[in-house]
Amino acid sequence: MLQTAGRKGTSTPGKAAPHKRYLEAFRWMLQTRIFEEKLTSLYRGGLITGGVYVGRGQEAVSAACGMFLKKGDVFAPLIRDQAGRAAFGEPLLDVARTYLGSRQGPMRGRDGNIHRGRPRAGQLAMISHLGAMIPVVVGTLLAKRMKGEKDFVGLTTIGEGGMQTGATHEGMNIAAVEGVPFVLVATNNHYAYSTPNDREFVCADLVDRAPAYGYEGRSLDGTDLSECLDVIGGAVERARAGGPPQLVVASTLRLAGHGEHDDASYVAAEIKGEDFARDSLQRAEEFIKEEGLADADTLAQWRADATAQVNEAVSTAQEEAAPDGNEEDWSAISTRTLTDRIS
Amino acid sequence: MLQTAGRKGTSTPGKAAPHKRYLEAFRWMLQTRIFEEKLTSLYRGGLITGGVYVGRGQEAVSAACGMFLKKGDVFAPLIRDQAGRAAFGEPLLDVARTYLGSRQGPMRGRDGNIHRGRPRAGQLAMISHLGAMIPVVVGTLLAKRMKGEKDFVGLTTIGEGGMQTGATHEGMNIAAVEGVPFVLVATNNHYAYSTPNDREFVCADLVDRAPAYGYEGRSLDGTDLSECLDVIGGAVERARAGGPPQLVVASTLRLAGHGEHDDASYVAAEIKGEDFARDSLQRAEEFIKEEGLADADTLAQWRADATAQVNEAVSTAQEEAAPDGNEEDWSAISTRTLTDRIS
Amino acid sequence: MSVSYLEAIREAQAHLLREDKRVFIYGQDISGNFGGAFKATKGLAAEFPGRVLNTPISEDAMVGTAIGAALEGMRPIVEMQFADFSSIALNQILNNAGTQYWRTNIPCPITVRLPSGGTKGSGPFHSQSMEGIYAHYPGLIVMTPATVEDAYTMLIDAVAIDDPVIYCEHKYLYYHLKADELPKNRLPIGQARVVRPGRDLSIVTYSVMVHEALAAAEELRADGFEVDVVDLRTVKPLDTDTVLASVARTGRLLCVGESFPWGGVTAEVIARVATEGFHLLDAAPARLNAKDTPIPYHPNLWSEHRPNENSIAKKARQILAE
Amino acid sequence: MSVSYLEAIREAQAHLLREDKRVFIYGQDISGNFGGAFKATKGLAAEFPGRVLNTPISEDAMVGTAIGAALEGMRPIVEMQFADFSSIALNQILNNAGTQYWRTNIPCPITVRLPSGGTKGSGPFHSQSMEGIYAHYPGLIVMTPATVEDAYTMLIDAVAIDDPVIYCEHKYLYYHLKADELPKNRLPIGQARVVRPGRDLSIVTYSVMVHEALAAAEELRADGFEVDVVDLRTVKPLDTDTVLASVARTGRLLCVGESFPWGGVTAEVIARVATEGFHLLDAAPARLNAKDTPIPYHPNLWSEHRPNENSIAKKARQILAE
Ligand SMILES: Cc1ncc(C[n+]2csc(CCOP(=O)(O)OP(=O)(O)O)c2C)c(N)n1
Ligand SMILES: Cc1ncc(C[n+]2csc(CCOP(=O)(O)OP(=O)(O)O)c2C)c(N)n1
Ligand SMILES: [Mg+2]
Ligand SMILES: [Mg+2]
Repeated sequence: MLQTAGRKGTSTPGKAAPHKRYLEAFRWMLQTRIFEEKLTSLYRGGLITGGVYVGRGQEAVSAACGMFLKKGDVFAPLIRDQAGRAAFGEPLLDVARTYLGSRQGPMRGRDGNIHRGRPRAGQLAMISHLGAMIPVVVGTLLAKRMKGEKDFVGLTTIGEGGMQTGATHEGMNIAAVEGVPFVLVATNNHYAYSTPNDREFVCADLVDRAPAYGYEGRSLDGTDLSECLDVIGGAVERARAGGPPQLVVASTLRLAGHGEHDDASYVAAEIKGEDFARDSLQRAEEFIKEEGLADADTLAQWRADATAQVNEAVSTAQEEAAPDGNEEDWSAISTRTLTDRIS
Repeated sequence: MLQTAGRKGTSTPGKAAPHKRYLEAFRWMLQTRIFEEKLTSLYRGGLITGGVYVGRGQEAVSAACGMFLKKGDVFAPLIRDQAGRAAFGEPLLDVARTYLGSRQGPMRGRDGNIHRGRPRAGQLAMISHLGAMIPVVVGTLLAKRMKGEKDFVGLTTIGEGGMQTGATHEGMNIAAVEGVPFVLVATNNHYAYSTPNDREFVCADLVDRAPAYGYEGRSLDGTDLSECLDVIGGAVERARAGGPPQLVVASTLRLAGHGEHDDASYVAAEIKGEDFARDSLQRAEEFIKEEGLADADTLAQWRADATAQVNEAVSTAQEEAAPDGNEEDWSAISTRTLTDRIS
Repeated sequence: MSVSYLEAIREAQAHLLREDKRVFIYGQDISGNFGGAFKATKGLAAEFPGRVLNTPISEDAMVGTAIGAALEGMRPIVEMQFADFSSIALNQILNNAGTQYWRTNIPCPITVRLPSGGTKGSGPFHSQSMEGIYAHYPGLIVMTPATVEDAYTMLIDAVAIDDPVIYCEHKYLYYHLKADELPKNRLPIGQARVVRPGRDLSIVTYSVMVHEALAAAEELRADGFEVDVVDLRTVKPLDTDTVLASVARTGRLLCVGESFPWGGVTAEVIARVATEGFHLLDAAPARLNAKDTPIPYHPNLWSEHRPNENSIAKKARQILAE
Repeated sequence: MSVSYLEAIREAQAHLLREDKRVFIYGQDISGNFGGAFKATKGLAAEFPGRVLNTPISEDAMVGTAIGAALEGMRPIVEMQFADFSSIALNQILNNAGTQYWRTNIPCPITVRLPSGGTKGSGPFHSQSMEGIYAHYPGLIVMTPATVEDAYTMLIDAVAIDDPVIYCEHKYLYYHLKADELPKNRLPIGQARVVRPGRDLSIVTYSVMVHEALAAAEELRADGFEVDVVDLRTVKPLDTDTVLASVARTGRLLCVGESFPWGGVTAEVIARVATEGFHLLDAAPARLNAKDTPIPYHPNLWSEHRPNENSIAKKARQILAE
């Protein structure tokens, strides 16, 4: 059996390269936390229309998802993937512009918040229907293989809730049938909106789904950055090297509401004391301090840098014009001569 | 792990009760073979409109599916389930009437061939979309539990091809979440229409899907009637007794075309020599003879009885009037006062 | 005391659960203290244990399960979290629920609640109005309540009807719309309502657009026009008689809906009037729908995308000027 | 030599695979010697190795995969085994392919082939015509070729177009319809064709019903009526100008389609003519569709369910008598 159980407890990265990687990931996580706190405060202040969805608690998983992908790879991030998006190269300005509805953002006010992407840059723009992006990633990989590209991989994320959709099943299966270099990182954050695991699925661990599709499966502690980097990095590497599709299942707790409109008062008190309920960012910072990987000044500087970047992105986007309905050409297709004229 | 590999080779039923059951099953299989050969010849003679789909090669699996179900249970048969339908109590006349389009059949000419059923008798009428009947069975079981019924079970069948649909995934999962007494019997007959296994799924054996959903899984040799009865009977019993949902995966070869229009010339020659390519009916008859469970006269008499039953059903249906478009009231809803009047 | 459109939906479900033990509610996040993404089932799980059930994110299986339960004599209500996600359940709705009675002679009494329509900032996947798709296929009744009273009585009727009902509740009305109390009487299902009688122009509409149309009618009254506003209430069956009677009074027709412009309710209404009431028309009928693009996220775009009081009044003036 | 409608589809795909290396075909049972449930890809897998791929029974993933490949610059053609099974892929088609360009500014050139429409004995789940559902949503082009020539050229155009195309090929025409050779010229996409000019009545139709309408027109000629028959070719975009020009010639309109009667193409055409060409009409327009029930299995019922030459001629006479 290929699946291995996740290690529990703090892991100890032993070498210099992992340290560098760890610190890089930490900085994406930190930037994400700062950005998302900013988004939350903008939302509370009524400055963002529509929902705000944050990845609090799963920054480590997400950062690891983005960090091992290169130009030419494909990433289809989901609802809790600010860290991974940034690590994969999405400009902060894209985020700010999309949330604030600037006409200069990649979605130009047509879509908002997490539904952003730049397909040409390998970052797909998710639709809401959970699981739907999985076959789309498979399709990009199939195309790359047909075009003779080499050394690429595609990764997408999903929640334990989204694992139950038909789209996820069909998509996971077709990836295996096509034998494309595909990685699915599923985070079981113990809730799908308000619904706890016992009304979502029954298997002991969602990693039990791996053999069902001919995937290699790994489970991990999503609050442990080091483990996230090792396991997700390994999965990306194996897929890239021609291995079977990879399923990684991370365990965390969603440390925020489903969206910022939600107070998550349904989260059971007991669960908050579980190991998987720890804050990955806090754990990483403690680890850095304990191990002396960075000193207090450096940490403070990183925080200041991230804050400045975030503030700059937000204030730039805030100054930009909103879209104007009168200037839209209102065609959903690119072949303007074929736009249907309906009156 | 609950899953056990299927035993290969001929099994030896040891006791009287199993013998009786074995012979009963054999008679359903025999009747099915005779009926389906009759349907094929009617089809070739141009007397049946639309498709004819037979279960040749999987009569043992199907018979076993029907035999352990009782009044109050729910059965959602699929494309290759004539034996199971008959064993569960579907009158042969229903089959003949549906294939021949009699207005007196359960579908009254509105639907044909395998798309027949009598929901009130616990036999659901399949729609074509593969996997769609799984959640419907779950719903009937949920309702029975809500109504306080006891000692019931629901069973449905699927092909290895149908296992890849999103509906199957969602349905299997929701059965486990609801904890209803559900049995899914999947037959891997090595082809979905013309498509061989390597373009359908990748796991070693579809029974690997069982742990993914919290099911108990068993695989079996679908050409061995005794094994079919033991394993499927056991699965029904465990589900009925309050066990988790059950997945049984049978291995066979489809010994006919996808439908009678299809010559199946795409079936690889090699595969025809495999163990799973044996004919379950022939094997059962040989076993009966070898073990002396019935003598030649008895076997001949059974064959004659079945032939007479089949012929009677067919000739009755053939004499019945076809539906008449002018007499239809053409309302798709039962509340006639709410029928939309569209001109 | 006042009751909102959303509360009416909640109260109707409480009433149904109380009065009819065959009723249960099935959907995502509807149980526990949470009571649904919009709180339409708030408190019901506690009051009716075991009858308000959370499901996995499996719309297809949710509806399939409801169909099975209905065949066994239950009266399930399925809550979609957003109408838009019913695309995943479309096969079960159209091909299984919609064909069941016709094929087997056994009715299939499920009610599928679709929180429908646009609200500010909701974007392409949380704003859709899918009544046109469901009404196109045979075997379904499609309701689109526009008032607190209808939200209440029509949901109760939906569950009582032996056939599958698609109940399109409009999210924009959830909190905005209030009535003094729950209704005592009800208009039968299948009957449209003349919300406001008039003599110069018929505006035939449904759901949220009834209110935009009423506002536009008010505006036009200042110009001396009396607009007849018809609320279809159910788009299938569609009450052609009431629509034709309205056009008979006015000779002019504007049909308004929030959904996409190709086909759908407005095309169907105009086709019925043109084919069955051609001689009643003194001028070309007209329609107003959303634009033919996905529903935009940004409020500036969204307000242009959907019809509203202003665009309705403008279009009405054009028709009245003919 | 003669070429059938089905062969034209096969030849178009052979041509596309030959001329454009971005093209591949994706679907159930289309590969190997088998070449598809209807043989529309017969021989292509051998001629174009690795470019005609069998898929699992996973319509949603088939279309999702095609979308991904299209975003990476390929031109996938997805074959549904029957149009009816595209209900499983509806979410990917409407919400992913249909919104992609509008949301991201990146076009999504997939072509989805839907073997559509009724044939004898095919029943509720192998007979559907789904163009009305796909045309209702934004972002898709919906083609409904009625002739061998159009089957060929429109499929080639479909793949060339940068936007998602739903190509509804009619199964009844597969073998019944033949032409002498593959066409040399083509009518542009988006343009309807006047198949037969007339002066007394316009029959606007598409796909298989073009042929029933032509037969009815022939029948009516014996009574001295000249019927103008318009083949829409694409139902989205819908060529309103050609339709209006026809009605301008005749003053009378009958719209015929094989799909369900509520909404859909016929309602859309009548709505366009009523709103944009009201003054052109000398009599009430009319429409003829299938009945509002699932499509029956039995030929006796099926022949009553769908419009045909006789019912078209009958309806036409009613309109002409007005
Ligand atoms: C098919 C579908 N149904 C419903 C929804 C509404 N919805 C959005 S997020 C969500 C919960 C997702 O839970 P999970 O997959 O565990 O991800 P998490 O939010 O916990 O990260 C739901 C139900 C959806 N997006 N797609
Ligand atoms: C969703 C869906 N897609 C396509 C089809 C068309 N179809 C009918 S049977 C079949 C093959 C089924 O293969 P399998 O499930 O292995 O069952 P078998 O025929 O081998 O018994 C296909 C593709 C269908 N019925 N449903
Ligand atoms: Mg979750
Ligand atoms: Mg098979």
